[in-house]
Amino acid sequence: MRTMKVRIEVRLKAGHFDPEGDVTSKSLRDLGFPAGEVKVGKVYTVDVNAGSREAAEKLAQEMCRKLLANPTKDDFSVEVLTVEGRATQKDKR
Amino acid sequence: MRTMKVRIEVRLKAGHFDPEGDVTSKSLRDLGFPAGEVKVGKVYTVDVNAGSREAAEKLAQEMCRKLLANPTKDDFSVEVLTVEGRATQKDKR
Amino acid sequence: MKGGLLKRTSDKLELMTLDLSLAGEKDLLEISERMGLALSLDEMKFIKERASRPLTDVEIQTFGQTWSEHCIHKTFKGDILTEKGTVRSLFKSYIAKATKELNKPWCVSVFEDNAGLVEFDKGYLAAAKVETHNHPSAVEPFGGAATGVGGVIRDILGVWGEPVAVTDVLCFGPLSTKQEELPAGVKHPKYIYKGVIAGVGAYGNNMGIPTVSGGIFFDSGYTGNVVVYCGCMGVLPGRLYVRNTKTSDYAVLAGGKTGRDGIHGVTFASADLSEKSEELRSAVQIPNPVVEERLKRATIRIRDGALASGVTDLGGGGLSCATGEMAHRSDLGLEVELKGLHLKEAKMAPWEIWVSESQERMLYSVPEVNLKRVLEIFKEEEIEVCILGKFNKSGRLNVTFRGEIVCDLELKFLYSPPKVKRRASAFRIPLKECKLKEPNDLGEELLSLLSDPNLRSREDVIRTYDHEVRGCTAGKPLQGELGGPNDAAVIKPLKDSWMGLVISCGINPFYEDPYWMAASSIEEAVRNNIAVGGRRVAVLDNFVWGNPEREDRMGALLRACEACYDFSLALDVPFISGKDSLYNESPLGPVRPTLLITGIGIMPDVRKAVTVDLKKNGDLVYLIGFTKEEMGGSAYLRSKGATGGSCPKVDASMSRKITEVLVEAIDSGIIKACHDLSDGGLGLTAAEMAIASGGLGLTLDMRQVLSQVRRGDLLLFSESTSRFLVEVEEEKSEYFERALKGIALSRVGEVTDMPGLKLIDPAGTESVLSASEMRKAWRGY
Amino acid sequence: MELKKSKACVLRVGGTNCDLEVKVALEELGLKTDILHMNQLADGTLSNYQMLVFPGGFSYGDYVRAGAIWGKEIFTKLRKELGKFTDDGKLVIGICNGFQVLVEAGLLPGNSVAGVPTASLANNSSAKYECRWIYLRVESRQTPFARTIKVWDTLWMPIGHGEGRFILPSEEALNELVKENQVIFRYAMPDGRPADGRYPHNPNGAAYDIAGICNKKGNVMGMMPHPERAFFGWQTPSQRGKRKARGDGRCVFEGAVEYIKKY
Ligand SMILES: Nc1ncnc2c1ncn2[C@@H]1O[C@H](COP(=O)(O)OP(=O)(O)O)[C@@H](O)[C@H]1O
Ligand SMILES: [Mg+2]
Repeated sequence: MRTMKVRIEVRLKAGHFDPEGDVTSKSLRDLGFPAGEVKVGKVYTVDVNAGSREAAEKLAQEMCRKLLANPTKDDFSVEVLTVEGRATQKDKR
Repeated sequence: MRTMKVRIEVRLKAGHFDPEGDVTSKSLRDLGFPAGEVKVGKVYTVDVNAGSREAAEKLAQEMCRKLLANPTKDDFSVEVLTVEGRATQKDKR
Repeated sequence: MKGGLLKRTSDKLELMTLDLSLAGEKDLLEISERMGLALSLDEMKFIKERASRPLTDVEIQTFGQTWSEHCIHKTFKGDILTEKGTVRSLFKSYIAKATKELNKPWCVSVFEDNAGLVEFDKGYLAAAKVETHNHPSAVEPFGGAATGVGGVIRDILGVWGEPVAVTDVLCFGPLSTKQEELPAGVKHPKYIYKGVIAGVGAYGNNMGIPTVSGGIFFDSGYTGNVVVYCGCMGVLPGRLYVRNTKTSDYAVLAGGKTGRDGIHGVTFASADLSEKSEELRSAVQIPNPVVEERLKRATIRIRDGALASGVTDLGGGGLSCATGEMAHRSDLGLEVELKGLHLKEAKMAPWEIWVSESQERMLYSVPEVNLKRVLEIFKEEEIEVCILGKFNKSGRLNVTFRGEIVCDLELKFLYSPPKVKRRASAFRIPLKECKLKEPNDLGEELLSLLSDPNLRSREDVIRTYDHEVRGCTAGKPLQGELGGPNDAAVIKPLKDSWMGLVISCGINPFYEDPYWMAASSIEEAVRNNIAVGGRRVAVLDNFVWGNPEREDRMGALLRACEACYDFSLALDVPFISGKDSLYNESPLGPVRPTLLITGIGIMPDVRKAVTVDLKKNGDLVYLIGFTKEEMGGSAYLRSKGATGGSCPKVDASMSRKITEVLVEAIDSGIIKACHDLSDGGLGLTAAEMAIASGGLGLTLDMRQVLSQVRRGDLLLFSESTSRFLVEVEEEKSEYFERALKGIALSRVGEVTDMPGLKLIDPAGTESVLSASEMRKAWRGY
Repeated sequence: MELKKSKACVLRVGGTNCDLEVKVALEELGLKTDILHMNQLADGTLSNYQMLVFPGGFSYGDYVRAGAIWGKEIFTKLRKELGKFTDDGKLVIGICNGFQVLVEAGLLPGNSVAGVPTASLANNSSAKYECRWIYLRVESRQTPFARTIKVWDTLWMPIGHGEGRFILPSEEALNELVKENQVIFRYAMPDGRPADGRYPHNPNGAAYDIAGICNKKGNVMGMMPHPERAFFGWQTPSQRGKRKARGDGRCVFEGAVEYIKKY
């Protein structure tokens, strides 16, 4: 068992309107930025205890399904980070 | 001028107390996950109009300074994504 | 499906035409299923027989939406076949009938508009509406609950009301449920609980409307079917209540953009939940309270300027229901062009636009002279707006998209669906004796009840709701310096009047007999209202039931409705509004049949509102009402895992007598503190009063309690209705006792300066519970 | 200036929702008050007013960060005018979301509408929205808003926020704020001692129990608690206060009115 860092990103599925993104985009333009569409999501960096990279990844996906994301409206992606914080594996769904 | 996607990540500076992360960690453990520390941040995917990759990156950094991050507590990082959504450049501070 | 039945008729639009005359029974059912209409074979045949030409998908969807259980309440309006004969419309035979017979002059609009309206003060009306949002909350707890609140707030805006308070009553599966016990598609109660509470809080908080009253219940009967009731109350100047759409008025749609979110919400709400609901993500609605906050401002400004002739919210069925309803209620027709609508996604088919349930939208009818001003107001409030079309005399709903006709229906036909027939079996519950061992330590029993999931403090939830915003909350959910539970919320909505709006609820889903369950819920709503000083109570009914096509569910529903009629009359409280949510079924079975009664009372001076916390050492404590051995479904019995026994019954004439004298006593200022007895009975009520009080406590001498019951635990935890525990100043006690002549009254103890509760059991044995140990049991710290 | 001739302006944007209560409070004290949407502000509108209020609510949904978007809007649209307003010694108060806005605009604890915040109102340490009555200890009378109260008085008021944990970038910044008497209100125990971080007395985990601060000059104040919700006695949760005419929050507005009279 080792402690590994996984990085989980949760965002609204395509097709869902993102009120926060909409307001942020407008504010950026008001500030003079040439900004178009904005989408907002959340990133979690989670320390997990797992036997292997694959196990950590599985756990992270399970965390999304059970708590961090709602499959009816959210997409999520998971990467296992090395200690230095660089990505080594990626999984999207 | 082209429309480019930039990915901006805003998270708490190291050492800053993250109540949302703490609560998330606790909930994960309640659900039986072997989770340790959790940190929560936000990701913005912003469409910007810029002449070059470098210009887009500069703009994104400026967006953080002007709106998306509060220097008292937040760090941010910026990457310019290609059309396919893959990272090509990275900048951390 | 037969060839030629379904055709694409437009080369520009995504529009299909269905020639129902070619459809056999199987085809009709398949169409209903595939198009997500949730219409029965009878209904499909009814359309087929009357349609003189092929119908567009927009038209067929319009039928599906308008004839859904959610929009037209077909079960409540249908024929119920029983052993004893046919009941024509539960609604007319029971709910509305009671109101009609009571014929209160202060009931201004009942069962008609988006919310019930009663007189308030100084020419103002109070508006009230309660809705359920169960299915959406089961699939997406946060968004489902949030949009539930958003939707019911729009109902208040839909009668030109300024929303002043939100309520939420929530029923979940036990939080301790094991994951393994859950079938696929059913989310864990903990996940649902967290999401729902966050959703309710987020919407009210963001809009700046205080969430002031509610309740939370846990039971395995809700594991598969979460129940989310959201209510909203508002006020409006009576003279500005207009509902008078005229020919040539414009139909103006304002608010959020229209998208694919929430397509088929109503048919979804009228169907069973199953594993498939995970995929029904288009039925998920994304809340955006900031838009609704702006919409509220604009609506109130339009009202105050008397600029519109009518208003309604877009809820279930989206445009398809709102437009038809507005035209139909004024005997008009309407022409609509969909082109100008603000869409979230570019490529939506006309029918999707037409039935989308995107949130935060309202429809107004505006006379031409005021149109410019109305548009200006929307602009100032930063609200997107679209002129949909004009009302006319045609009596038809005429919809075009980029000039092409997509829907042309006669409103009379649309609004006269075939009557449904439901069968109800006679409801019988086997009378079981209840055998319970007598416990040796009543104090221990009380402490363990205080920490029961269904009775413990809701502070951790209540504090996440802003119940102080607007600065009008005179009676709070947590009252007294130490935050004891209050019986009803008191709002002071008008600046220049002391009149308070008193909001309470009654709900007893654990009483097995639906008749007495309903009766005691009505009585409880009234009792809670009176306890703080409310009066002239009006009530709202909200049924959450299983599939009405099943005889047993229908039998129970019928029995509950009978009680609604009987006790509305007997307690003199008219129904003014309500709603039913049926088809709450999951792989775990039907929902526990649940009736929420919301009480709306008034009180002349909010400063006289009575609270639960004890006020002065040496004051006397009285129990008003008679205690019977009524343990069936009680919190005590359930905590022991026991069943049987008879559930509490309501003695309506006694209840009325008690409320009358109690109101008088409160007005004359002799009641210093008051708390009604409900779940957990006398024991819990006394404990809660002690918990709420800083530096004071009370003694409770059970030997003094007027009752035939002698066993300590039964006496302490019976849930007999119509009872109150009150604090009265010693000097006033004689006057008080005289005033309550003829009513069961027991002087059970007094207020002491020892924080906590001193119990004296029927044998004379004393036990003492300190305030801090009770607080710890009740709220966890 | 004669009170009759003075006026206060309560500003609002989409999502603001505590504007009306503030107006009721100020008018009760005889100060005429207009509620204006940012869209209704023209050049020079502000100069008609003696006091400006940024009320509570969820401006722009509190997206990005509470108060951030409105704060930046003020920077882009109102920088000059608001600068002049405060330079003239006129009063500005931000309550709850209004406080967050002033911090995001750079007006507090800094001294100008710089657009860059020098402090933060971070999310509550309980990670939850908190609505409760708390005690405040009056720490300084540097601002007119605290002129009618005494240092070390205890006030009882409600809070209602999810992001109210006041933090500064450094220890020095905090010391500076204290030294300059800019800390006006601190969360306290019922007996008036500072809460010292104890939950729920300090409801959000704010550094040094800070609940409200002012600028160096004292004419700009921000506070998380809602004085307008504790203005009348009947608004308090205890029966004892109910029939009294005043709640503890009243003094904040009285201080402002006194100042305007003398202005
Ligand atoms: N079961 C019921 N009991 C009492 N009133 C009801 C019931 N069902 C519907 N009503 C009343 O009928 C009217 C229309 O209801 P509803 O369809 O819920 O409106 P909306 O579409 O605005 O939500 C309302 O005034 C409502 O109170
Ligand atoms: Mg409605």
